[in-house]
Amino acid sequence: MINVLFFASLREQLGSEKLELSSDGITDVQSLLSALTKLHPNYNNAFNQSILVAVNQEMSTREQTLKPGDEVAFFPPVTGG
Amino acid sequence: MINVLFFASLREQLGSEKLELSSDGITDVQSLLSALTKLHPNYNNAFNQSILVAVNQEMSTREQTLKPGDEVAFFPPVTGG
Amino acid sequence: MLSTQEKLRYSRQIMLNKVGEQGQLKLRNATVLIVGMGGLGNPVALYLAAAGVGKLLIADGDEVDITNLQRQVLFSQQDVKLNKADTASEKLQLNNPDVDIEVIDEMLDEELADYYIPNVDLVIDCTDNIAARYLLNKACLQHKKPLILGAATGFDGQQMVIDPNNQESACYQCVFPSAENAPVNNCQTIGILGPILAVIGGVQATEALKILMGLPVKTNRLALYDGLNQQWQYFNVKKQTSCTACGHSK
Amino acid sequence: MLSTQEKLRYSRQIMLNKVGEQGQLKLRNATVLIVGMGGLGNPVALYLAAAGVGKLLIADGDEVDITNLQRQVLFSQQDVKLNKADTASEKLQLNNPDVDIEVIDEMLDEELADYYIPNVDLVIDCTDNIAARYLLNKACLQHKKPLILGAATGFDGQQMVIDPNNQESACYQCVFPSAENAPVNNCQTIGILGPILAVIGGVQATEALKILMGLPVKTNRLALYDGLNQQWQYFNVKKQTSCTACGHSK
Repeated sequence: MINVLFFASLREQLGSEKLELSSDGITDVQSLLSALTKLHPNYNNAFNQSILVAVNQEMSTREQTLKPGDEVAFFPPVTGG
Repeated sequence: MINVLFFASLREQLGSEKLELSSDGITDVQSLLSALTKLHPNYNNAFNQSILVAVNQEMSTREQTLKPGDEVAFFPPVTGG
Repeated sequence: MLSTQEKLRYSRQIMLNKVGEQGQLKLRNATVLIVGMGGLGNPVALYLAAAGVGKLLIADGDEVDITNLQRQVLFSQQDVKLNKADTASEKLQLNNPDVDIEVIDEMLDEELADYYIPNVDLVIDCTDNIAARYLLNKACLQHKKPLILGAATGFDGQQMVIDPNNQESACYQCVFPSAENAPVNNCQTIGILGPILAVIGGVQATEALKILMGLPVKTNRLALYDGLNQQWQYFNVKKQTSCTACGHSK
Repeated sequence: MLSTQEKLRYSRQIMLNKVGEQGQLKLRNATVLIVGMGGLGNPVALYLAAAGVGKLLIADGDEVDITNLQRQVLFSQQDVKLNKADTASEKLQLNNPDVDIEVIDEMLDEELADYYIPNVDLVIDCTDNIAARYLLNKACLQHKKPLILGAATGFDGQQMVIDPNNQESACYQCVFPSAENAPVNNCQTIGILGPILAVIGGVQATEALKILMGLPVKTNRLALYDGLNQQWQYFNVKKQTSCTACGHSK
């Protein structure tokens, strides 16, 4: 399983705080995003924005490889002030 | 083992953030405090103040029973403003 | 209805989904009691007045002292010896003339609490001692008003929300049960780094606006801020049936 | 040496073990550049001025707008159309006449950054757009000055400290590598709840005072504040060797 977390305004936008996803066929963050979009087509808009990703509490990229048990957190960049 | 954490000004005062202690003979928070004071006599002053305790992230009292693997956090009450 | 001027002035919060014109109207129709106009009361009052909360009652019996100026950003040298609530009121009113500000220029005792609290929507605890905190806790339980606690000394802060309308909500005395070895640690005795107060006061003001607009807030949780380590910790708090303030044995 | 007056005025922070008279002297001898005098710049400047930082350079080319007043607590209705840095300077000076305040009444471009940054002890990023943040990041890397990032929109905030004197410290572009799909999300476009800025600005000011006094601060960590959920999350950030700003390939 992959543990997926959504933080801050992304959580609000998706109406979801966390979900578990089978790790079958998920090799990296990019393929996780594809799997999530297939499950929830309405996530598509959110993922097309600029979003940040952390794997096991460490900032990562969409190319980051994943293994079962990983925790993947998504959240928006904040640039205002 | 019991995992002991010190937060906020108590961490500064004791010069320690966390430590592990054998759970032998430790039945509750009060007995943990006694064991800590035996190990580190200089902790005595700090523990004689009013301090708050949380066991496994839940606010508790000195009467709270403990079991191996418990996380016990100590920190000072803050009342200023 | 909001005026055109109000829609413009508050547009940056009205445009938030969770606020909207309905949220702004709720703020305009709200009355909030801020107890203490010192280190915490200053930022709390500044941000609630700016946000357009309709009526603010601000209570403090103290005078501005030179040693306050390092952290109480509403005050300056020429305010020394003036009453804090009075002085704050003038500046807040200048910042936002829309807000109705009522000054209570004395320490809130039980009688004053019982007089004012029934008419407010929520109370914000910006006091600096445990006796005042017990008193406010008791009064808010009695009059069933949400209470937003904040506290700070040194590099540390604590924050908690109490909702007496929720049967399961823990109260202040559930966390701090004994007045016997109550700490006398305040900013006068052990000092404080000023901006810790902006952090805690900012959290209190955020929770206040959320409650006034009907958004959910977390109760039964003590939040601990360690500014030296720049880290928050969160602890669950259960309502204590043995609590002498809110439990069965009260 | 601190004067008797200074010892009194700053006594509540001098009495902290981690501050003391030595810490206060370090603050008095320090120069800080605050870039942006909007929602974040306001509380940052208020608390640094109150704490007795010797010299503040405050940079902003914008005029006060009516829509700012919901969150920019240094300003009031009669300040509309006036330059923000100018207006803030007057009020800060009134709060603490000891502080030397220099106004930069324009947007900090590369040239101005290269002119001012070499002479400051640290830079605080209170800007509202990613282009300004990239620029400050680059300039601070070049001149080896600590940079304290803060950002906020909606109910959310982010904070990070960059220390170019530490070879392992990640920079802003290590976290936000691509300007291609850079967000244009600022307070104008998606709104903001005011007190979120007090929280983030308070953290920035706390980190600034700690750095100036020689206390350790955390780098390589992005802190995320979710005000709606009242929760902080922390993420480790590794310096990216491929970073075009601070890595080998720069």
